[in-house]
Amino acid sequence: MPGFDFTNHTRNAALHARGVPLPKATSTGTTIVGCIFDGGVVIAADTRATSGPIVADKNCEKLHYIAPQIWCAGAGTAADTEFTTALISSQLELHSLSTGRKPRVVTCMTMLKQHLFRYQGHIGAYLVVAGVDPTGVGLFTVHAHGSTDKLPYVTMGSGSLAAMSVFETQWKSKMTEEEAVTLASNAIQAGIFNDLGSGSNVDVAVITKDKTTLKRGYVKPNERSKKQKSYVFKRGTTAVLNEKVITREEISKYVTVHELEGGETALGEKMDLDV
Amino acid sequence: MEFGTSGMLNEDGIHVDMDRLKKGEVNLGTSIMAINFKDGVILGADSRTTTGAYIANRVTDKLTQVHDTIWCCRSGSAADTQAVADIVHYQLGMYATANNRPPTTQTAAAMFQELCYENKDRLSAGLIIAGWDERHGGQVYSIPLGGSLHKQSYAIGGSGSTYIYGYCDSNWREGMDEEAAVKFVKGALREAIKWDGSSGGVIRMVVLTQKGANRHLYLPDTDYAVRHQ
Amino acid sequence: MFRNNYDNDSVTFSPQGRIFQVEYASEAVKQGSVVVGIVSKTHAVLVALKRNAEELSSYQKKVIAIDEHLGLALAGLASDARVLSNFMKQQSLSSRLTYGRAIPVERLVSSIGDRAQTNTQHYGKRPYGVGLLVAGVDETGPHLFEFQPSGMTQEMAACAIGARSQMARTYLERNLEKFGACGREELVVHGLKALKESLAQDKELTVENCSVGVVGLGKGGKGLEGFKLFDGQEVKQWVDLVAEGAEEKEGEGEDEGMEVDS
Amino acid sequence: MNHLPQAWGRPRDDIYGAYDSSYLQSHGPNQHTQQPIVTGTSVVALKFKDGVIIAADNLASYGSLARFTDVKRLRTFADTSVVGFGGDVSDMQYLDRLLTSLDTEEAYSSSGHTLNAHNLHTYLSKVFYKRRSDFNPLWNQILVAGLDGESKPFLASADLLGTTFSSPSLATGFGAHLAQPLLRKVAPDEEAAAKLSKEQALEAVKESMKVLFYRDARSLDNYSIAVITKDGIDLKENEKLEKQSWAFADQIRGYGTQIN
Amino acid sequence: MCLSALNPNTRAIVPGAPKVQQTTELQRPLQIPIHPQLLTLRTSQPTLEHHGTGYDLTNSVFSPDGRNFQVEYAVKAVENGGTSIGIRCKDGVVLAVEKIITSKLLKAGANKRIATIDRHVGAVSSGLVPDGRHFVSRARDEAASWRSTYKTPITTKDLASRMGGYLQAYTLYSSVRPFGITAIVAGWDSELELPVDGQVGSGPSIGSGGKVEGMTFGGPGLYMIEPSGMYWGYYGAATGKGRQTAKAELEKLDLAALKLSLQDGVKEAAKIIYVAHADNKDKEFELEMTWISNLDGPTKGRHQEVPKDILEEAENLAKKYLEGEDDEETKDDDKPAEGDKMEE
Repeated sequence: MPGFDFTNHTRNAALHARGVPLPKATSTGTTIVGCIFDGGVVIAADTRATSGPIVADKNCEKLHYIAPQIWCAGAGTAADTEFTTALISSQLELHSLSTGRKPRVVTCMTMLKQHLFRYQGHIGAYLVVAGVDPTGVGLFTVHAHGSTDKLPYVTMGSGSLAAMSVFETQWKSKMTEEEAVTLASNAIQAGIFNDLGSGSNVDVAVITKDKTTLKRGYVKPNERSKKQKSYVFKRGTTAVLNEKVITREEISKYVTVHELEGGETALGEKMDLDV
Repeated sequence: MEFGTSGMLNEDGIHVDMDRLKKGEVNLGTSIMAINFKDGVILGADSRTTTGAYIANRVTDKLTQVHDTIWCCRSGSAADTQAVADIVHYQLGMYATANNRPPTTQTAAAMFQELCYENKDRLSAGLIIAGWDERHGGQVYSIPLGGSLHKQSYAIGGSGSTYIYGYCDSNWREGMDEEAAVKFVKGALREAIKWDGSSGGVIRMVVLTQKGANRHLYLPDTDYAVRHQ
Repeated sequence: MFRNNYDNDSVTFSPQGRIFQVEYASEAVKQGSVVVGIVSKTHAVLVALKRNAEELSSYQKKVIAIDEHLGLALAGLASDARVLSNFMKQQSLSSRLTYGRAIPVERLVSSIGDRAQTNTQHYGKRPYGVGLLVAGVDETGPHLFEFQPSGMTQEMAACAIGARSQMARTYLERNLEKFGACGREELVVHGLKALKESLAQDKELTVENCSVGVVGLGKGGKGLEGFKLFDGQEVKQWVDLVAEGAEEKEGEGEDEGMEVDS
Repeated sequence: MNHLPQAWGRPRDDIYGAYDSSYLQSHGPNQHTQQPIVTGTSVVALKFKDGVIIAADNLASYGSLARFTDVKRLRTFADTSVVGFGGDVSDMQYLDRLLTSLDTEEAYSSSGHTLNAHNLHTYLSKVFYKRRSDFNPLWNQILVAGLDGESKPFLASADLLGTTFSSPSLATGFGAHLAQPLLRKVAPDEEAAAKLSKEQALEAVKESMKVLFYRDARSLDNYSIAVITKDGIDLKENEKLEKQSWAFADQIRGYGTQIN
Repeated sequence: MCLSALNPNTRAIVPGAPKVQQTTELQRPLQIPIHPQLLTLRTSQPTLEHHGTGYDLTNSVFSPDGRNFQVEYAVKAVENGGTSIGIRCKDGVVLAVEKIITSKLLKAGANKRIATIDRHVGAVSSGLVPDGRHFVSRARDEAASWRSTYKTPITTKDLASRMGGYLQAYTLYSSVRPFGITAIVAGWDSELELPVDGQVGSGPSIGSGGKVEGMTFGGPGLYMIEPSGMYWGYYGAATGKGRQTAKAELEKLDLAALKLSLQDGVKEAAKIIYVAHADNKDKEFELEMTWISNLDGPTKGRHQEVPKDILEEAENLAKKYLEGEDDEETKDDDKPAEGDKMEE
């Protein structure tokens, strides 16, 4: 059976009422943006995944493939954005195959909103949908409850306010591809530097009539630089207070020691290889 | 369901919980209206969409077409009203092909009303339906939260409407010409935008007459004086 | 011998537009013992001739009370009648529960008519093999309805169905004018007389083989005299009245004279 | 770790036990968390010698907002009965359509069977009770006025819980508190009601509507009133309250000792 | 929402229908196709070759020449039924039926054959009476379902379309038989603006703005639905035993000019039933008539029985007319008339 399992909802609510803390789904504080330019559309995202106060992944991918010319940037619950986009991608491809036409951005957006509306916001996917199809360029936002907006520049996620302020001051119509990529990247960086939930690098996808270019790590403003100092302690830093040598013979008093055949390694060592 | 449950019918009247949004939902804290005039109807709306105090969209189009000359104004949850409008859009398209004639505004109103009434515990949608059809000319229907259906000469809705009941009541005249009617709608929406924090942005209008649908757009930076569309 | 093939089921029309299976079902009604119904301005009565399987067995049930304001008499397959009467009882009760109103007789009869029609239009079903006379009183006064296997229902002034019922009908037609003004006693007597016409030669009416059902307006045309079924000794009062030799002489001659050209 | 896609997002069988899909068959309770939204206030009615008078104002409120001022809350049925609705307007409209279809069905046969007010009240009370038993009540209080099977005046109430009452005078909502005392004074029992003239009854009902306008914050001075007798229904839907008393405000200065 | 199943536009033309169609006076030039005279092809007895070949034993089966015999046999059942007619007048519609008195014991004046479908629509049928009741019951359901979906009364045309679809479905399966009736559906679609059922409020006091000048809506509707599921719009419709005579009479009225008033229509309807019955004189009959007027007329847009006094007046006129005809015949030729009398 497809779908979600809400059987434990009541139980969890009861546990919560008794003071048991509920586990939190990985909600990625995120900055995602999209922006139309003359001849195409660009979307961008940061690469930080958080789990509470912990940075769970420093270089995750928030730009999701839907179709060759349609991509999605996702914010909200990581698993939900991942699986929702994968599901719609699959359905859209089947639809495309059965109609023998290229998939359209509005189709993708409509499928997403109807899917999300059905789950009344329980699927925490907040998406920016962008693409180019035979009808032209499309850019939409889709909220978890199923509402959509159509705009020339959009932002979402916890860093959306920071990113929006960049767009609201610097966006102009009929930009070139380069201008748009830079603007989107700047908007994401505003999120990275001003929003605690966003961080690491800038991923960018540029979609035009002819091709899609995914620029993974387009900007890496947070590269780990070489440490200016070595923190390795020199030999002898720790003083030796006394010394005692125990021979094999002495050990035999307490345990039985077998000699191994030549070339054979201990089982435990094999297992340890991965460590 | 995360709706408030404070609505009660008590001896001393009815307390209605007006905030029926689900957690984190996008809200069309809104000013919408539709009026009858000499040649048909005019729909009008602001363009602000909010999540909490943040304006998620400042150029929203809350005037939604469900058939050629039948439109609606949406207020309440963006997701709910979009879903309802999409369904009615589909049904009216089916009606037109199945019966070989365009639906009337009444048909649309009846369909909206049925959806809003039967799903009243799941939806937060306040809609105004306005349309022009050959048989009835222009008509305005209001469907407030519970899903009742009211025929009106003009209808106002959304959070901003509470500030303009007085304005509308004193300035309303029946059978206005288009110019006066546009002025009335614009005047009312300007007041609503001025006093309601959840309303703002541009003023959009759609004029529906025998000639079809005609859009108007007025921008705040030109003091809503110039028509841009 | 050529037998046509149009009579195997109820979903086949003959080239003449007839449905033989339905007509055959009507024959089943004629196998049943005769029942008579008459209605006046104030009353509706049902009288029925009961048969017993053999000397020592009990007699059939021919008259069924449905609700306080109506009952029916049947001719044909009794088990089909039971199905229909149970349905009618449900409908009557439902009307009383939902509206606090006795169901109008016509509406009830139509509902079984519609049910029966369905059986004549779908493969795998058979028409009901029973005819009914339904007598009842509602807001618009006393009524008598005839129900046939085809689903046909008709309001009658008087009616007889079942074996040899033509004789009874002839009696009813001859006396039709008189019924309207009859009181309940006269109406029952007319019913029994009609019944008697249909008896086989060696039979006569007895308290064992007669059932009478009466329903009518209350005293002075107000209120209701609920449907009551009379059996056994309860019908003696009327059976004696129509017994051989007890009949009034007057009018008999006229009737006899009338009969000539029929 | 099972890497097969169908196991994605599912608890691991080896740790949490086999996946329990029993929930797919069972359903939790259905919830109808509802409340009246657009509402009408009181309905008042009074029996008299030849029939019944029933009245309700023309307002539909939205919380404290007087949202719609042209809402007719009296509905005729089959030219013999009138139903007055208080409470939720959308449910009133639902019932209105229900009664329209009932009326259409009744008119199928031309033989003169009609549902009288008593039948109608029985029916509506069953509808209310059914809905509240489904935990999905119709949020109304109604009065049914008309004539019963014996052409005697009939008046009864039914509400969202399926509760029914009958009395020579009835009022719903605020009317129960403000109008009933007045009406009971005029018609304390059936005998008294049977002696009331139409004029006396009209006077009492109009007086009640006035008091309700004075003291019910969700009321309007525009109202509908119907008189039901053997001769039919006289329904007026746009009446204005007359002879109101406000001039004494002139005498009121301050709240205690103030003179000017 | 399931509109497609009974959608008039997607419904296939019934197999066995004639390809060549002629027009008669009675047809209405509407959106729907034009009606031919009742067709010899459809109503004729199957030729001998077809007897016993088995193609006529089962519904939904085509014979080698593309006919569905069971549907044709159903038409036979119609042709044996009492005559029903409908007349579309300028301000209303009349329905009339010749009710053959099958028994003296029937209660006079009871057993109505013309039924109310919705407040503004009536229907009558010729053929198997219980099938007619089935038709009526379904038509009521269709009207109610339309009302609950669109919250407005169904138009006569839409009802005819839906019922056409319903009857057609009964020609498709071997598990059912076609309806043994031809039904006439008559209605008055309101010429005024109707509210949405249940709405409150009334809009501008001066009426809606932007109404198109000079356009009229609503009006009388008259449709006849055959066992095959085909239906046509008519100015004057007739079916049942006396249909040929009735049609001849209807055609004399020049109904297409839409000049006949409802009051006169009632008289004509009574006359036509009496004339059509003249071929069937040995049986007694009762005349039943209903009408639907416009909103200003006597029924205010509702389907009602024609009041007793008007009905009687119309019957008297009809009888007088017939006597007049008889007189003329008598003048022409005395002897056959006498012969007729002898036979009675």
